[in-house]
Amino acid sequence: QDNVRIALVVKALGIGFFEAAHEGAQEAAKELGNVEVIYTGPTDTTAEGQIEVINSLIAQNVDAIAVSANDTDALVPTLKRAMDRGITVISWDSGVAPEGRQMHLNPSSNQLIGEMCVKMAADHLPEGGGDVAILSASATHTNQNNWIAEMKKVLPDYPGVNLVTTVYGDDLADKSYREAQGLIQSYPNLKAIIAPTSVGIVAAAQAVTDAGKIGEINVTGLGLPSEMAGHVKSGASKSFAIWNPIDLGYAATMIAYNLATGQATAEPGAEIDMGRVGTVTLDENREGAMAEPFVYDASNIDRFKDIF
Amino acid sequence: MSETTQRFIPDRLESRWTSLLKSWETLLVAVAVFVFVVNALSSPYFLNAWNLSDATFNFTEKAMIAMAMALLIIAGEIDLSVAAIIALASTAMGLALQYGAGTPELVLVGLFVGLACGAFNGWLVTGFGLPSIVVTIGTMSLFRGIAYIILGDQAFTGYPADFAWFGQGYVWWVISFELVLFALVALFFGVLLHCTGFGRQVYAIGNNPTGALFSGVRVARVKFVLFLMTGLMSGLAAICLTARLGSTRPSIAFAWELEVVTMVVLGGVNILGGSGSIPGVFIAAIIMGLVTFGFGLANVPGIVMSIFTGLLLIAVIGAPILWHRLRGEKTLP
Amino acid sequence: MMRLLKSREILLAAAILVLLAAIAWRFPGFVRPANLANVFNDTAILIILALGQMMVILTRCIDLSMAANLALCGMVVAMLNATVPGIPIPLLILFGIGVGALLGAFNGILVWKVEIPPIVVTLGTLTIFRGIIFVISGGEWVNAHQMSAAFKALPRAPLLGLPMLSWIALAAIALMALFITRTPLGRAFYAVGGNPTAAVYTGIDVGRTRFLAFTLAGALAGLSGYLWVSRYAVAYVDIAGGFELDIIAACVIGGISIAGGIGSVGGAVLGALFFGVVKNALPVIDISPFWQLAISGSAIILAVAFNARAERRQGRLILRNREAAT
Amino acid sequence: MLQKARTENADTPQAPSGQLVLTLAGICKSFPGVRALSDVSLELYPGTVTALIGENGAGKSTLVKILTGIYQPDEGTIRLGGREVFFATAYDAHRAGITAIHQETVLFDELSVAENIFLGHAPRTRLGLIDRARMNREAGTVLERIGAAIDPQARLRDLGIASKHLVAIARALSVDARIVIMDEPTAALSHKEIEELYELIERLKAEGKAILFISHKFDEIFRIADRYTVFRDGECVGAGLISKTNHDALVRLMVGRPVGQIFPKRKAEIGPAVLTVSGYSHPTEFADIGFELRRGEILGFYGLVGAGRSELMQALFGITKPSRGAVRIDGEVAVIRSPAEAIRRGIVYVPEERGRQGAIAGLPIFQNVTLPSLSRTTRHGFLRLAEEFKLAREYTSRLDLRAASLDQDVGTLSGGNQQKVVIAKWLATAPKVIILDEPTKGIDIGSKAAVHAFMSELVAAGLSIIMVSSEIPEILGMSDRVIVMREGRIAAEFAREGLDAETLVRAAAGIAGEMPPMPDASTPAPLQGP
Ligand SMILES: Nc1ncnc2c1ncn2[C@@H]1O[C@H](COP(=O)(O)OP(=O)(O)OP(=O)(O)O)[C@@H](O)[C@H]1O
Ligand SMILES: Nc1ncnc2c1ncn2[C@@H]1O[C@H](COP(=O)(O)OP(=O)(O)OP(=O)(O)O)[C@@H](O)[C@H]1O
Ligand SMILES: [Mg+2]
Ligand SMILES: [Mg+2]
Repeated sequence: QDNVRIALVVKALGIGFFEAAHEGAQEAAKELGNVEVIYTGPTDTTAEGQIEVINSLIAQNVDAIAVSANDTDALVPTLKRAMDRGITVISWDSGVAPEGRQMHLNPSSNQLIGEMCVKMAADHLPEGGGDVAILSASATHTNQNNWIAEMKKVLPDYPGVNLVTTVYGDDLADKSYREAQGLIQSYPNLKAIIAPTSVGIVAAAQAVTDAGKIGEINVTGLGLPSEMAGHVKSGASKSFAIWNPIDLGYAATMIAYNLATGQATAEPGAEIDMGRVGTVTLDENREGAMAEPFVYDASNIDRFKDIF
Repeated sequence: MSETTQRFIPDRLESRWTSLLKSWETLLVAVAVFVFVVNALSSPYFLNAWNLSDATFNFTEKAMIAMAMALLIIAGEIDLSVAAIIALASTAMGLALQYGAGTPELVLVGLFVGLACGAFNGWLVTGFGLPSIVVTIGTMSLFRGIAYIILGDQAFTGYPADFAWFGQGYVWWVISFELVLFALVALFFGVLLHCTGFGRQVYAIGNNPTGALFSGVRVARVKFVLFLMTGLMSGLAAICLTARLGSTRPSIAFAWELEVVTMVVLGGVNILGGSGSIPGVFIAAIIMGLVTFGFGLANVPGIVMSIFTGLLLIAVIGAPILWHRLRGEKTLP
Repeated sequence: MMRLLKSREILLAAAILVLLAAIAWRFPGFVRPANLANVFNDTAILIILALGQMMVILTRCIDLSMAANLALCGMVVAMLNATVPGIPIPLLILFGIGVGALLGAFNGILVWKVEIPPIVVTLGTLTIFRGIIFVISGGEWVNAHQMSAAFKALPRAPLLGLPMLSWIALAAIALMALFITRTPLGRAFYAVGGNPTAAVYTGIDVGRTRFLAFTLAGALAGLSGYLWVSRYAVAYVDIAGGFELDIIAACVIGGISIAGGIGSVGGAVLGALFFGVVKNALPVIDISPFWQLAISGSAIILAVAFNARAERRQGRLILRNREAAT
Repeated sequence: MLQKARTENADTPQAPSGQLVLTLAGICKSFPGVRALSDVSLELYPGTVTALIGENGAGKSTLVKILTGIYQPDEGTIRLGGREVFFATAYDAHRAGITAIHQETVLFDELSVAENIFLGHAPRTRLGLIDRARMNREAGTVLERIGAAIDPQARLRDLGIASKHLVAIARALSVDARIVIMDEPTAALSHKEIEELYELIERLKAEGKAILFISHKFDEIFRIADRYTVFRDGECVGAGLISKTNHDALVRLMVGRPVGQIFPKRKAEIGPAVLTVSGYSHPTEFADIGFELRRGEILGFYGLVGAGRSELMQALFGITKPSRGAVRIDGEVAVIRSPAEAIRRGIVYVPEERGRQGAIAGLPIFQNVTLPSLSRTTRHGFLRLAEEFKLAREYTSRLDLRAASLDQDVGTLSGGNQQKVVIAKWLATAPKVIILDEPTKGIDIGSKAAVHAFMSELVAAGLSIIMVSSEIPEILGMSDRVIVMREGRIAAEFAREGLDAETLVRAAAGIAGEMPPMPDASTPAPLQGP
């Protein structure tokens, strides 16, 4: 039997999170046996770059494309063409508009992530609450924006949390650092920075450390244990969350395989098998969530920091 | 000792065919053929009409801009704001869409914003005598900055279906609209540069702007027109790209300016102005398209690919110079 | 003529002061000495890079690969530190400088011996260097926890109230000023950029001078590479992406003529500071981040127009006794 | 460090039979398509001025570049004091004691005068840094030596063109050289400075230097040279003692044929006014200019270098904007805002700075010629190459251009031949008024005669010419009327009859005969422009 070729297209090569997802995909491939994983992506996080990559995947006539999109809408025409040529297309992590994919796998539900971020910030606020700011990645990243929207939805439940502003670090270490610095200076009452991005959270923690504000300002959000271990130990970050990217890559590959081989169809209400991770149930937008985000703090960081 | 010193001066020392054979374009064609053959041998998916057609989408928009940019660089100027113009034009089209514009209006808006940006660049450069490389580094931030101010973290989507044809439509079989448009653009600029008095003036300006001015060339006006045309082509590229993506983000076409310049330089245009040809840039665009596509088929990461693009650039520009050197033709300061 | 020479820098310094005053009006905290020191510290790397770029531009060249060079050197020292934490930091810095100089020399050799236009060379090496980072790192990041404490501590270590990073920048400024104004090579940069043909006639090897400018600029980029990764405590392929244009913008704002032969250390430093103040002030005075790009773009255009005005030749003034002109 | 009179080897110039300083033998040098020098030999003696003469493109400057290490010969040997040497770079030649004032300016606008003089061999402090104080002091000494009142600390860009030339001369003399080469050193200097240069050469001779002097001006060759060498088409066609030859013989050697009348002014019918200028002023460069140019007339403009003649002409041509005044062409008021407009109105300008303003190096000859006439060689905007070649051939052959082919890059022509291309370019536009700014500067005697003959032909055909020139014989020989400018104003106007050189010089320098201050700013220029 021919190999099933599944392309895992990521936002950009070289990002630790996606490397971990790749690992998960390899694990799934090994488990399935007849799967070849093509791990690819553009040099920088642009939609145009991803389109080029996808074009060449279409040309190679792969069996499935699983993409974490740099842009919800821009990829749609290209992915449509891929589907027209009989290629299974799903998105994971960062989604594509419904007409551009068969289904979307959220790492976790947006709502859960948003809630978790605000909760982590609120948990460590001093008595009487304080100012909280969000340091996001690029203003164009779908998932970031969804999470921020969810955060704003749950704010009324946390009266102590006073959200003052949202700034963008573009997933660049230096820009995020400078933005965090600006926040620290502009808001003397700032008590927490929520950075739902693995680049931003590290930069913000570094900025807080350099400003000598450890203990005063808590950095939280989404990050990788390996990158955050030092900051958790120093106290710059009391806690942060992330889902397991290895599981995410694994699950995306499993789903892509099942759809490509006709073992499942992506339609509202369908339940699709994700191997060891369980099953995902699709909603009316053909979206499903993999799992709850997991919180890391001083108590468990050492266990995970060498894994991803 | 001969009494009459009136000597006959021939028009040319070598025939036009000989000089054509020795030209840069010939070298480029050879490189293109080489890349084509290597690709065809190394990937079973390469020789497929649809795949080749898809591959053209990777470069047509940039190449359209490169045509106008070639003229601009030959005239001794440069425009680094082209990608930002795309972003601004695309944003303007999105805005127009919000106000209920149809496809014809969208196209007009895209072209007009491109023209306006080009005019702004041209005005700064010719009106104030500022160096274009610096001016356009500034307008590059300014234009894209305006797009960010308008759009922020939003996107414009929902372009009409017939608008999508500009970026996704096919004119005949596998021949896409973009490819045809690119060919027409190339033809236009090729004729303009090589067959008209305007083109001659462009060369004159690139070789010696003061001398051209003293020869009655309206230097500022020619340069202004070139900036306008580069802006217009960026507007055109914005239409195609927006139609192809079906959406607008302020980060659209990010960092394309350097790729466009690379294409022009690879095409044998002297970055310092004064020489170069449209056929050269045309072939260079195709080479870059083939190389990217070939590497893409082998799933080589884009960044590793960029090592080869960089090396190709240096090798293609450096090799002839070294070759002349080895033949003992020392270039003089 | 001393006045003429200085005027450009004084104008720029005045512009920066006006800018600071304007910011102080909205946000008094910004002009506290501590914060200004902070801004300087934040601009230190840009200053060092601008000094390197200045040399290159003076010789009528341009180096688009400085940011990529920085990133590559930063990655190399970070990886070295992560794998062999025992290497003393000064040695590591020297190594970074050496790698940077080597990369700069590669640019320089292509400009000198192969005579490819500098913008083409560095357009090529810009992508090559980034690619090499990807190849040697396998695309992986070097994170804060992988770096040794000493590695991260150096730029932050305070000395007389200023962090080392600022002191390094100050030292670079002082050495560069001496080098540019008082050594034959420094003057040769001006000669080569001002009139390359004439430079050949005076026995200056134009290519070799450019080569040296590129090498020295590379060395400074190497130094900045270490400073960058230790300051931000992270190294990956894309660090300082797009920074090459910022460096050039800083130089140009500082009145260094892109056509070569004109410029000064003071100008480069002020240009970088101007850029640094603008970039730093925006988030601080709470202007929407979406306005940042447009504002810094306008600042570049204004500064350049302003500079060109100041520099415009005032004609030859043949009519000196103007009272008779009526 | 500077020249002390080195009496020990100062042979008397009258007896150059002493030891040879420099011998060139069998030197060959080719450029793509051109054999610039073939089998050339040359000898230089101490305390002797050897004049090197030849038509434009004869290879004189090429030889200078070989002697100074800028080019390397393809074949042949250079012997210095009997020892064979090879100069790989300009620095080698410099160290061997050869210094040169090149035809092109070898100077740097952004550096100070002292730095310009000492670039490459500046005095150092013990730390290896440049010793500025000493450098300025020594620069002052050298400048004084050549009689130039220039502040060594001034920035070069603030100097006038003549002062710049003096700096170039000072630079050449700042080293203790055995051999001094001067490639057309007087081309940009005014009367007074030329006289001073001659005195300087006398002093150098007395010090025992060997001097190679290149010039197209025969009067100065006969005045200062002891020996001569003549080049024609890259070959050495004669050499000897100046005292044993005469003007005509040299010219014949140089050109290969006798040259006709030098100023063949034909009587042309002077018609009505073609160009009338009145109250023409510029904020800073010239004021109250008024004159009339008539059909068939050659109007000479004389003045010291920097008197503002070129500025005035460039304003008439639409390059610079005047502030006041009116221009009438054929009685009609004409507002000329750009060169393109001037050309359309029939006024053309042959600029003074050939390299920068005239020829467009990088474009072939024929494209240079047709550039201002593109409207005639194109149809509906499209180029017609055949027409272009025809037009280019017609005008370049009338000027006896020397070139390998019409699509040769103009940049590879010698200075004189470039000038011919520039003149041809303007004639091809069929103008009414031609403004010639220093039309024969740096042009060899044969071509000069050709240009002059051509001017006569043109006026006979009904054109009008304004000729800006700093050469008195040319002004006297060619003009119907002469206007003298001084410091941006018209100082005097003369009819041709009975005009003599002394009157001209006095008018240009100021009535009382005392020399005016140097018109350039060796004092700091005021900060504020217009
Ligand atoms: N760099 C070059 N490339 C090609 N040809 C050259 C170059 N330099 C000089 N030539 C050619 O060599 C010949 C000699 O030129 P050269 O400049 O030595 O003449 P010259 O005697 O100094 O003339 P002039 O009196 O006009 O200054 C000319 O035919 C010229 O076109
Ligand atoms: N200080 C200077 N710096 C640069 N260029 C100069 C300077 N002085 C004169 N020139 C150039 O030399 C030319 C002579 O200028 P101008 O019209 O003032 O004098 P002129 O009377 O025509 O003298 P001449 O033609 O004899 O040099 C101008 O074209 C000008 O560009
Ligand atoms: Mg010469
Ligand atoms: Mg003049």
